[in-house]
Amino acid sequence: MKKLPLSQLDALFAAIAEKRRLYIPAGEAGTASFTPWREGLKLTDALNTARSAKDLFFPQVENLADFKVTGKQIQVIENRDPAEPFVLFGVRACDCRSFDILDKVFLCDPVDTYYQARREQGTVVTLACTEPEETCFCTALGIDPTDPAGDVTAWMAEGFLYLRANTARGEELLSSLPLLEEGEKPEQDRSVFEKLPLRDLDWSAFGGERMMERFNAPQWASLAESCLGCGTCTFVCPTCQCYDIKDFNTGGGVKRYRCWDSCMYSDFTLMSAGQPRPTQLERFRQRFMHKLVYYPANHEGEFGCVGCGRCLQKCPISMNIVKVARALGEEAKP
Amino acid sequence: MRREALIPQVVQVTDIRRDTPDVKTFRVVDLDGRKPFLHIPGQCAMLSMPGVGEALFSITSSPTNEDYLEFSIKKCGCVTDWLHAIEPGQQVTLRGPYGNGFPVDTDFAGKDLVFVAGGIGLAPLRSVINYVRCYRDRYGTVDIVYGSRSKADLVDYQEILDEWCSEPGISVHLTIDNPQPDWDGHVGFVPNFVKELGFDTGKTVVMCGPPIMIKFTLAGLMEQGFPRDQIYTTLELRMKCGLGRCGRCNIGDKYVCKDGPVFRLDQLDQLPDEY
Amino acid sequence: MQERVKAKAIELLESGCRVLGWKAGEFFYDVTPAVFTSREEIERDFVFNPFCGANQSKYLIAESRRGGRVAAFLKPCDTYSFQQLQKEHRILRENVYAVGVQCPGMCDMDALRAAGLRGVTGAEDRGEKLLVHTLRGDREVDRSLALSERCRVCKSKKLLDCDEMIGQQGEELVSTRFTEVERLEAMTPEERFAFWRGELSRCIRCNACRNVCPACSCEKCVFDNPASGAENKAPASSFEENLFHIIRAFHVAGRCTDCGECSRVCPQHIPLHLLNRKFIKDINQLYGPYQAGADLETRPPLVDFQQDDPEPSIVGERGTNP
Amino acid sequence: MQKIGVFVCWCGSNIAATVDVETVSDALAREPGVVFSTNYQYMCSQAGQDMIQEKIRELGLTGVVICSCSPRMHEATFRRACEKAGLNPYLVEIANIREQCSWIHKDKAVGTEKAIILGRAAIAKVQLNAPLTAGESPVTKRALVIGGGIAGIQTALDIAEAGFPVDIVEKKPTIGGKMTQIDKTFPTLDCAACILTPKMVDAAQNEKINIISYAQVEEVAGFVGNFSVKIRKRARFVDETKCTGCGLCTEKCPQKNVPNEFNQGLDNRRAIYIPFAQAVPKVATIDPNYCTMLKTGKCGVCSKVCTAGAIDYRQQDEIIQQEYGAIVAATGFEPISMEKFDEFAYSQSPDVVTSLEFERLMNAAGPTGGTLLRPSDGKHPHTLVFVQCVGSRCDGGEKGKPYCSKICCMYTAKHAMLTREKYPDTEVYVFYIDVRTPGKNFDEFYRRAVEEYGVHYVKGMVGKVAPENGKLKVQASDLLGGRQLHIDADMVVLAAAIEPDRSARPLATMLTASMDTNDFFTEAHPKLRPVESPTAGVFLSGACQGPKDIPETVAQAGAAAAKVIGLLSRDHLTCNPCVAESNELMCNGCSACEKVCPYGAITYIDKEFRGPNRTTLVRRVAQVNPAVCQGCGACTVACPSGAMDLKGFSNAQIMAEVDAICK
Amino acid sequence: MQVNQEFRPTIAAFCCNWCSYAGADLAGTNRLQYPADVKIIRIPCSCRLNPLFILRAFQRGADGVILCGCHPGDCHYTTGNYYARRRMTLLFSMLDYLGIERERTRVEWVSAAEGAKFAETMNEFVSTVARLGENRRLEDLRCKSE
Repeated sequence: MKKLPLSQLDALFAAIAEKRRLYIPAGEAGTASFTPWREGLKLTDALNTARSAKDLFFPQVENLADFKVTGKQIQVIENRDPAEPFVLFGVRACDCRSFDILDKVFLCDPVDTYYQARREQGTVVTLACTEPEETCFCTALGIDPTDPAGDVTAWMAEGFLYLRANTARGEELLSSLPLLEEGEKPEQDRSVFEKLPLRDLDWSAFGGERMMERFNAPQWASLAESCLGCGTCTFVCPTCQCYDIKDFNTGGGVKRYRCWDSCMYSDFTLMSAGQPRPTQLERFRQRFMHKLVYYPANHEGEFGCVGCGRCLQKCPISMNIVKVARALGEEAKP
Repeated sequence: MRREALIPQVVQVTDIRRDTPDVKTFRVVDLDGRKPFLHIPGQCAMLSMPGVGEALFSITSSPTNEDYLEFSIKKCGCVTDWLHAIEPGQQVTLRGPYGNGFPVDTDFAGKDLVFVAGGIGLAPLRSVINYVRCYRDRYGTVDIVYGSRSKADLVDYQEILDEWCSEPGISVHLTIDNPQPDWDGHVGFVPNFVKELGFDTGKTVVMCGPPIMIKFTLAGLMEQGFPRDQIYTTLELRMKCGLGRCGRCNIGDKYVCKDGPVFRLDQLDQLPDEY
Repeated sequence: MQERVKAKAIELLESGCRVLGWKAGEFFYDVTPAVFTSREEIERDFVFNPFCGANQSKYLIAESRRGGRVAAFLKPCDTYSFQQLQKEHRILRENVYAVGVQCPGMCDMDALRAAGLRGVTGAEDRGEKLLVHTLRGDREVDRSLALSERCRVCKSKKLLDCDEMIGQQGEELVSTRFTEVERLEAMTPEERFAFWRGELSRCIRCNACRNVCPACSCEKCVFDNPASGAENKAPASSFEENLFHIIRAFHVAGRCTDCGECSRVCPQHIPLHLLNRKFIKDINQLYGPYQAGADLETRPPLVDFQQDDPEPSIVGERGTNP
Repeated sequence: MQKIGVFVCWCGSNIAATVDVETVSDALAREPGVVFSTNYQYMCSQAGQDMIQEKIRELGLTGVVICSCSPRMHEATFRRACEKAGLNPYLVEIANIREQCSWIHKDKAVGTEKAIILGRAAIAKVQLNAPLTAGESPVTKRALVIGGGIAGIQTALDIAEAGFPVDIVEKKPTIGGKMTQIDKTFPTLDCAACILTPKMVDAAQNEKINIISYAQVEEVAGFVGNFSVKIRKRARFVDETKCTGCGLCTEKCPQKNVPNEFNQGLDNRRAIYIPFAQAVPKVATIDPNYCTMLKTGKCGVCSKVCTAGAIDYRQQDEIIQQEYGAIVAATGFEPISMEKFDEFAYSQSPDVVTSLEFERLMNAAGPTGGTLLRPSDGKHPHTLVFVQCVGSRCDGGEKGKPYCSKICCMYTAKHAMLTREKYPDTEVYVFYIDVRTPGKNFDEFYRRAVEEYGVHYVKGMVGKVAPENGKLKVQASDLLGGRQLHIDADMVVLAAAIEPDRSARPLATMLTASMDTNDFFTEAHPKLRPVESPTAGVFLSGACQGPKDIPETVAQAGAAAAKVIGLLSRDHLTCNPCVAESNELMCNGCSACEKVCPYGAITYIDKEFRGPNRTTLVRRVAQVNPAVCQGCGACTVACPSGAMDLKGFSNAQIMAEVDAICK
Repeated sequence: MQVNQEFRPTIAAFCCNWCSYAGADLAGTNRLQYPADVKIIRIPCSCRLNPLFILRAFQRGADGVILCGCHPGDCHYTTGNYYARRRMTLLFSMLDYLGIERERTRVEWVSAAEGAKFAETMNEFVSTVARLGENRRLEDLRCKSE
């Protein structure tokens, strides 16, 4: 394990940024975001970023390809940005888990090469949590916020930053930073995590096996009734990965984009022939069923939620996965 | 680098045939004049015109055809409107094939097959039917029930008359919704016709057509005592990626574009009713 | 207040109304709008606390068309939206029983978080002060710290068009709500451009501002309609971020009651209300004072005119700081 | 797939000199959808048109772009030509490369480049053009004239003359209007009654004219050619068909103290009355506000004396529903109330009168039998002061009107002259701000008053009139003399401003006709369409459109009639197909479009829609009446949801042009 | 500010059919010159101009947008330009508020008789916009790549 006095954090960032692009969480609580590091940029004092770390691997918008149409001819121009090596510093345990979830979607056959290229170029440095928010519930999903995964795990304690490489890529990063010293991190006081109000959320009602039962639960109606149908929860969620493919005619050619989409939007599944999810109830249900039932059904019981609590903080009507879990979990109890 | 599944290839439309007032069949080959890819009957592919849109269509031609792919497309939206307006020689983009296709070499092998189609629903079935015709000895009896609003709306009518009807071991049963002067065949809706024909419940039924036809045909088949694991149908939902990722065609733990579009009835019973 | 509102909710429910109110959540602040149809539900879940800030009038569009009567509890600012929506024939008034609830200003969890409070698990109202429980112990803060921006510059405590009132009828207030707009107006164009680029570039096009906005009650938004020529789903360029917010503000100009919901719900904390307020301020200055939703009769300023209205060149003539 | 033909015109050398037409037609040939592109010397010539037609037929063109002179010049020509070749005329677009290109640029390269861009924009637009067909609506061959004054009567007579049936709706018991109250007319001084009453009789006797008196319009629905109007005919408690107009009842009626409106309240009439001797229809009317029988159920004198048995105390208002093809508003004017002009002591002294009251005092059929007597003591006045512009030309104040009432100068000159002629012993002063006499023989008339009749015209305003010892102390300024005047007058006559009749505003609302801030009806165009309202099928006659004198009123009445005749002589109306269209699936029913529509072309209906899960939803949605819409497009921008679009200038079309131009 | 001598702005001019388009024609008939950078789009009335079209023009590469309509009071449709006037005033004020150069947008009333005014207006507007340089604050880079 390596260590570095926190006073030298800027020097560390500068050293990393010398060789690769470095992103660190910066900004105020509520709007903090992963920002390309530049001289003087400070680490946020907020627990987490407003948008999740998935942006760096699965950006909101990306230009897939361009087309040029002349007469009856079409030319496809693949002009993806060359993926450059980058370091993502300060990812929390929850967001780090979300990468595993996204990997299972994008890296299965046929591989999404855009996502893959970024994953291969990105080195994830996670940062252990010490000051959770009341909305945190990663511990209820089997995540240890004090020992997150990632290529490198970092802790801040007693004036020092401690770093541990978990992968070869992490090893490579740390070994390229001569300003690090050897050191062992002190034991962390975990008592605050025992006080988290959502630590004991019960997920036993969910999983792939009880699909139809959960699908037909009467509670969906009241859970969904005041949903605005906006995409806030989807877009701040580290595991949501629905997307749309859109063409934009620039006048000189056609640019094809992939952009985030939300299953909460009324036109998400709209077809000229009809609408399989006609009301907000079906759309709302889809989102939660996908995270808590369909995804686990396809991925050995793993939930599509990492307990980051962003949807709890950001939903305009304070409806969220925890309330869904409580309402449906309650019903599932014998 | 590995080829990105979302980037289409450019293909050329070499022939356009008008089947019915609102259905045209498009023949496409790649820029070297060859068939763009191999497929299984029942699979789909994404056709697109940049700037107009991209849409998923079932491949109508049989895998046994080695020269080209064909798509029978009904005019019903932005992309299809555009396609109906083009002329041969136009290039379009294509990616695929997508979906599971019919189990022609496994579950169907050796079975007596009944194909039930309504309107444009013949498009995906035509691929299977021609495949089955090609490997006739691998299957039992073949019955084809096909209905449309009128004679003019029967897709591939000429091919049906010229090739299917004349082939031994294949019984073709055509019907139209309302009587018309130049029609001496059966008149009536497909579900009733299927009932009248009274197929043996040991046969395997493959259905494709408008939801209302599926619904009533199914009710009839259930009445007659067909087991649910002998009935196949295809689903159609909005799709964007074709890869089971964009989230639109997600039903339960299945993605229609990847795990479908062909489902056996007993499989559908396990899924939420969102189609 | 909680008890009076709750008692009224039960009374209205028993008189045959569905009751639109708030349902308690996991915490003291995460209340969710809900329609109550049974006494048990109300007794168990109904809350009315300083965090019930959402403007529920928009729900009444659908609720008033559902058959039967629905009762709603509306704060003064909500009643402006309520009346504006009637003016646009969106709410069927006869199916709504409106209870006006006088409002001391509503609290916003984001305001508390912005004040540096972390892991907040509870709060106790202590008059001027708020005792906040956090994972790391209790802290006492000024209650005003928790007030949402719109409540700090409240424009009116007047309850309009209510069938009944809880609390005293209030008055229109002299508000300082345009101070921030004036501050921006006083900047140079370059500074303003930099300010807005900084703000709008955070937009993730979640559409929360639009979907929560009572004035945005279109059957299909132009931005969702591929045929409109304005369809833009995710902002793929800074232009599209601008386009969405300019056109949205323009579409609600003269109809926006300044309820502030757009800024409340923005997950990226973009001060969207400053766009709407700019229009309101301009309208007031150029065409005479106008408050959307204040009545049912006057013509909204954008479907009205005077022969001697100022020319568009006034924008340049009056300078940056009108 | 589009098959667009592009035709570039040289216009001799007008275009070809500064635009390389060959380059333009070559460049445009490469645009998407273009299958043919050429250039020719004169596209508008027969040979040019023939070529276009030939190519349409030969290539099956689906759209035509002509790069030529302004569409204001030859758009119609080319559209007609294409229509003859079987192409819908609205699939033709013009790129203006003459007025807006070749003529304003000298550099050929610049002109050529711009011409190509303009051509591209037209091609981009024509790609999205839809074939449009002008709709037709039938015309109900009947006109409605609202108001039975000289304007209404003249309009009705002219329309009837052309053979179309006309209804006149008059709110008073008789037609005739203000002119019946006037004594003599300027500048000829012929007797008003002598020229008006024959016209009233003509109207009554014309079998094409139906006079509905004592009635008011209550509801107007429909649109040009197809109005449906509800008229309330008030109960007059006398059967019009039986009453002979003998007048016996009006003599016997015991209720004698009803102010006589015909004489401006200067004398009284009975509760049952005929307004004046030449009234049309000449039938009695019972005033329900004063009739003892109607109020208390006791009396019945009139019923007893009526030999024709025409009295019917139980008569009810009658509702008449009628269809019309055209409507003429002829609601006329009223003098403004003198309430706010207390400085002139109008309310304090009966000897301060308005000009209209003065007319009655001078009229042989008036309360004084035509002898000028002071209302207060019936004595002959010696000093008269006329005050001009009372309430006219007032800036900004709430008291009066900002406009000039136009007729006052002349009638005051007339009054002054007549007074001096009949009573040479009187002193007559006229206080004026300006004397306005633009009219045939008007200035001569005024000068006669001054020069021949010795009327004292004083430029200046009267500051105060104070009744004192039977005299009226008039305090005024003489601006030219630069002094204050004090006159002891016997009578003061106020030239009150005129304003539109109060019934005009509610009527305008019913007609969706627009009004100006003074409640005068606005014209469709102030110069070019002065007798039409912006609402198609609604025409304006007389002072309801603005102050005017009798000959002007009659002229406008005739003009309005001519417009009505023009309309009614058609069996069908062709509508402009470039009209707004509401997409009901997207409409919110918010009413923004309706509010900005100057023609009232937008209405709302509640319509059922299919909701999710087999539910039905009832929504309020806008509908555009294509026969009424003129295609301005105001609604399309007012509509936030984009549900309103304009055919021929759709959002998509304009944006396609924008894209092409800005590329 | 740096003035690029070479820079030619792109100007979209929306003209109402009845007055200003005719005024532009008159400018042509009288051979009054104004820069070719101005391209006219004919609309039935100034009230047909949707703010969306203005933004679209900027997106697609316009450097300035001008609306010409009948003088207030002379609208062919009686009231259209009054609504247009309010809409444009508010929109321009908003663009100004967002820091977009206010000289890039303009409304000018031009009657059918004012050919000279039309040409003058265009000359003046083009030079104003040319001085400002390329539209950078309300551009869509995607449309500029070609």
